[in-house]
Amino acid sequence: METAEQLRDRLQAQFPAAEIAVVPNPGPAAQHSLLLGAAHARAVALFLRDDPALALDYCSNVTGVDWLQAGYLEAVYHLFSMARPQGGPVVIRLRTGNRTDQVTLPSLTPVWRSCEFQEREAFDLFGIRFADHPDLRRILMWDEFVDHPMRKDYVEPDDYEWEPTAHHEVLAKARPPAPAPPSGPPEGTPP
Amino acid sequence: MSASAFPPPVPPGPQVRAVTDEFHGDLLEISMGPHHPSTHGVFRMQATLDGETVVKLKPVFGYLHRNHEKLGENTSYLGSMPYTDRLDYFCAMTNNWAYALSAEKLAGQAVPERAEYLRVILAELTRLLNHTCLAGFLLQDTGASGTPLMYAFREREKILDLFESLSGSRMMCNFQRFGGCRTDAPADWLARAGQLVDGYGAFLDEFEALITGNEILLARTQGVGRLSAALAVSAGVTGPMLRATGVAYDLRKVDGYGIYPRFDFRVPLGDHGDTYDRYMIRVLEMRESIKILHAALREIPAGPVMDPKAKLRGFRPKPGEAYGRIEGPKGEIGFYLISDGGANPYRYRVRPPSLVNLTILEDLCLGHTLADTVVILGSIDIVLGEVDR
Amino acid sequence: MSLSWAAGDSVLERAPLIVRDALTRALPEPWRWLANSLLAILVIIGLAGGLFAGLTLVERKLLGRVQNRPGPNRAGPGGIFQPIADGIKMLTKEDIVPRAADRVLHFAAPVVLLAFSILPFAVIPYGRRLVPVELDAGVLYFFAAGAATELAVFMAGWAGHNKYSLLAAMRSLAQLISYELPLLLSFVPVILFAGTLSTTGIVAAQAGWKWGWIPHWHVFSPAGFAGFVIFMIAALAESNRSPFDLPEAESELIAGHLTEYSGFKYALFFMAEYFGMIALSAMAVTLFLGGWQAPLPFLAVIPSYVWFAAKLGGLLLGFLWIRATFPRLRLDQLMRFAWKFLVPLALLNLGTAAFWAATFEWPGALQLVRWALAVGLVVGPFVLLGRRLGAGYAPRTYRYA
Amino acid sequence: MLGSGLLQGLAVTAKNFVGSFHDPARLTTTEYPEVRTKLPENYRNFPFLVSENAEDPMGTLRCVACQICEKECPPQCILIEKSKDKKPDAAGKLQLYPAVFDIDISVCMSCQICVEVCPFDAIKMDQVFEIATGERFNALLLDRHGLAKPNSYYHQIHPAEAAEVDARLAAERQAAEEKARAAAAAKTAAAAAKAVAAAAPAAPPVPPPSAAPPGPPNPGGSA
Repeated sequence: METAEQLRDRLQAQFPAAEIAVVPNPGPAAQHSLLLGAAHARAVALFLRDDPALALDYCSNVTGVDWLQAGYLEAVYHLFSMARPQGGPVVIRLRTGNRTDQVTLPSLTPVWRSCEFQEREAFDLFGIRFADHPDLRRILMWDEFVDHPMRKDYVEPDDYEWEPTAHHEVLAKARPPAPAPPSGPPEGTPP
Repeated sequence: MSASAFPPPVPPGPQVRAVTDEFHGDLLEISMGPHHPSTHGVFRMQATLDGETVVKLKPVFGYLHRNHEKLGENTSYLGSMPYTDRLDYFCAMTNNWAYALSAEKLAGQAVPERAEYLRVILAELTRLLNHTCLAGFLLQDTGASGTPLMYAFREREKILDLFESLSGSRMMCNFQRFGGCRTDAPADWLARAGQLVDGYGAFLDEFEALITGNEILLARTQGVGRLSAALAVSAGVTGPMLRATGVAYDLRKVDGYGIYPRFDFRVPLGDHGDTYDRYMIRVLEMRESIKILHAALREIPAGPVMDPKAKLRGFRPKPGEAYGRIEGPKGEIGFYLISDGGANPYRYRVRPPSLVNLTILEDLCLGHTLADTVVILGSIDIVLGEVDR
Repeated sequence: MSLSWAAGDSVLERAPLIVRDALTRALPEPWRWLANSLLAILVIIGLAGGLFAGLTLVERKLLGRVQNRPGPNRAGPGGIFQPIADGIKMLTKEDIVPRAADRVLHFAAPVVLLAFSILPFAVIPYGRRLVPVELDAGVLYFFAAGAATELAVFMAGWAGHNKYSLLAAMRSLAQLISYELPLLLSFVPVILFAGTLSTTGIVAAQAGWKWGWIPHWHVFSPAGFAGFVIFMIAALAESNRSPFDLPEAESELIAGHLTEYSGFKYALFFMAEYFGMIALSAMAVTLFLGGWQAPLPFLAVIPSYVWFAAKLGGLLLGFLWIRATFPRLRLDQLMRFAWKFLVPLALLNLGTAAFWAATFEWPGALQLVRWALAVGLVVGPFVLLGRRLGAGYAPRTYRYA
Repeated sequence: MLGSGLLQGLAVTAKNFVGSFHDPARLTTTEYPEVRTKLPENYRNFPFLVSENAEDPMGTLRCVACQICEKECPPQCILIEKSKDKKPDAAGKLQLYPAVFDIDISVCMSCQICVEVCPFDAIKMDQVFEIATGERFNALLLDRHGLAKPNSYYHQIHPAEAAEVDARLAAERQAAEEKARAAAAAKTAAAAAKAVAAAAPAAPPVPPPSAAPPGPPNPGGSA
């Protein structure tokens, strides 16, 4: 298995225009990752998948990370090879421009089908938009939900129990000294 | 496995789409779930039927969503351990292990020998438990009136009793810790486990006599929900489902985590990738698990079960990240942890095998009947606690 | 009830008729006939209802035992009052009619179903003198009345305006109509042997013992045995029992055509299903198992209705045993099984039956040839058709990495 | 031949049916309210507070309101308020005690982390599981009176563990006692030496060591 630096050099030679950097991991796990520029990410990913020496045909884990202080979101992909099953993960990361309006990243679902639901999840919970994703809808939260709950600055609703249903009346009856129902829907729920 | 023997990756997307025309009349949209007897929890399949043939099927998730990952980021490393029990509530022990393994990777924590053996024993018992139950559920889905399921649960009960006397709880074990196991096994525990393992082969024989050769089961499962190896690899399908397609990828062999390289066991592979293969691979895996258990129970050394350097409270790994994974009964269960040096993980991510294995649900079901949908879903082996997190 | 008793019958044998006559003796002649008929109807409904109640308990107990658990045992000693508790539960449950349902059909379906499933009981000979209605074409009447239940099942499936119910209704129509054919073809050999469509005549034709110990039941001839097996399989399908319980496949269609039913209407459906099962079993006893005839001459001292009940019970237990063991077939497989396996077998069986009837007079050693030929005619097609049916399905061997 | 698998299955179910009448391994139901299985010693469900003495549970709680369990509890179901005053504990040392100790067992997930992190062996897992109630708001919120159970009860449900805990506590107390005694002795010795060295009659007497006389040693529980 190549080290992250070797891989970076090889990829850089293959894709001179692409921005590729090694993100070192200072921890004992030493799973270093490659930071790919969004513009060439899909091409690089395809190369990683089809390169016979690597054959990273299996994308195990896709997730978002919210770096609140640094001000960007990250999509992290953990790649393994089933054709050449040895060695640790090759980790690639894609970064958005910021956390508000430049949150689009290229979807890698066309490269690895396993990204389909996991990218949907990253979209749902982190608000990363994946361009060219075949079916980019909310997956865990309901469709009308507006916020992205895994972001670090997400404000939880103050009352999870409150639902605009008849259930609420039942609940109020069950508790004789009923507290006044919330005047409006809690944060995060649509009116 | 050589690279040449491996099928080339395929472009993603469902492979079969039945086309309907005016002649066949209206399509029937049917919402299977979230309240349906065989969706294995609160899961919904938005299916479109042509007669009884499925032409479109979209899984709908999230009814059991509780944002497990956010909970994990708001509690200490240790505090997430009991929550992992509730991911795949059949396999608390392997979830615990996967999480402990990731945290140990993150912190560079060693694990004593006896704890490694205990972990292997518990993981393999969990595999027996999960596969037995899955076989029972799958047969229940094919319409057997509870009998295989009750036999499966009869055996599961014995394993749960073992878990209870070891960890105090039958399903929510919360047993692994960073750097070992919470407690040592009670005095006669290993002997009892040995008894159970000795009797398990006979149970499997009887179970197979009941159902494996049954012509109705063969007709219901063979050729149903065929999954190609290429699609399985591309879709990240893992566990028995992947091996049923013929891809030899078992993390116990590939990663050799824990002390698995010390054990002699084989990885069964299917050639058809259909529901019957998925069922049989699990049965054969159980027989291999029994071998591992025999060896592990024989060789388990004395000693501490907790690394003396490990701290229960105040587990604060240095900044960094780690992705740890093990071969859970349902597939690759992984935890991705990012530490910023604090008491809580900065990012806590679960890689749920159930969710990823569901990616190909529509591909498997297209062109099959409604009755097959239920069986295919049963053979994927999902637990909604893990899918929805 | 038919006739009075013959002189040779024992008191026990005559007991039901003695009781009946004692009850109605006081009435004048034209009224006595009516009272006798009403009494017979009451007794049949009572017995069938009691059998239904008992059978639900036995079924649950047997399923429980098979599944290593004791089954219901809380209501009364050993759970014997469980059916009563179930009945009370069903009666006190809310009767829910969905807003979108067709209210008339929704109400009518269980009533129609139950009515038609009771009718067939009229022609079963329960004992030597116990035939409620003596019809010359009793067998035809039986199956005509039984076939009408299909209509009711479809009504139930349609009435709820539920997609699952509708699917179940379509399934049940396809299934019931497909299995009518093998069901009817399977007992034609019996008609051929007995030469009558009257149920009493068929039972009478099975009287006597060969060499004093092999009863002349139709099931003990090759064609009769094949017919019996086909009849029982088709009866499983006709009464929606596992492994052919597709219309109410709970793992696929929630409860199929019963999805939108609750309370006592639901119980009526259940009752009708069990009535159908009991009636078909009773008919199988009549056609193939010698009806009320005792299996051995010296056992004939036991009253005939006891023998009938014993045989009926045995067949019903078989139904339950099968339910406890088998998974369910898929609809297309069910159809294939009917049309490509049961129907050809039943048709071929007609030929076997004709051969068997034509060679009845063959002397001594030729009887062995006759047996060999007839058995071959039954087993050969079974093996060949079975091989075609099971083509492509086989246990597999697996490789290891 | 077609049907052989079916017949094999029927044989298995028949075997189980017959077996259920004579083989205990084939009739595994335990009819619960009448028959009870013995709970394994490790069984846990909800926490309770250990008190040394059954007669005075509130006075002899081992808990010193350190609030570690409150912090570590993953679902945050524990609420502790420290007392304003101090009481002597079993070893006689003055300690804080919990003025309020509430556990909402409708939230508690029985994970046992509070037990593991408690440095005073003051909170342990109970085995009472028949706690169903019709009142879902207040009846499931246990305060310290509801939570306190004597050490003898702890011995009853977890004998091995309790014996080990008691031995450890006794050793700790003895060590603390000896230490206190040694410290006191050293102090008096030092004071005496000082007094001798200074030989000042006007020097105020050294106050007695703050450690109160050791409380009743009661390692085996009150019963």
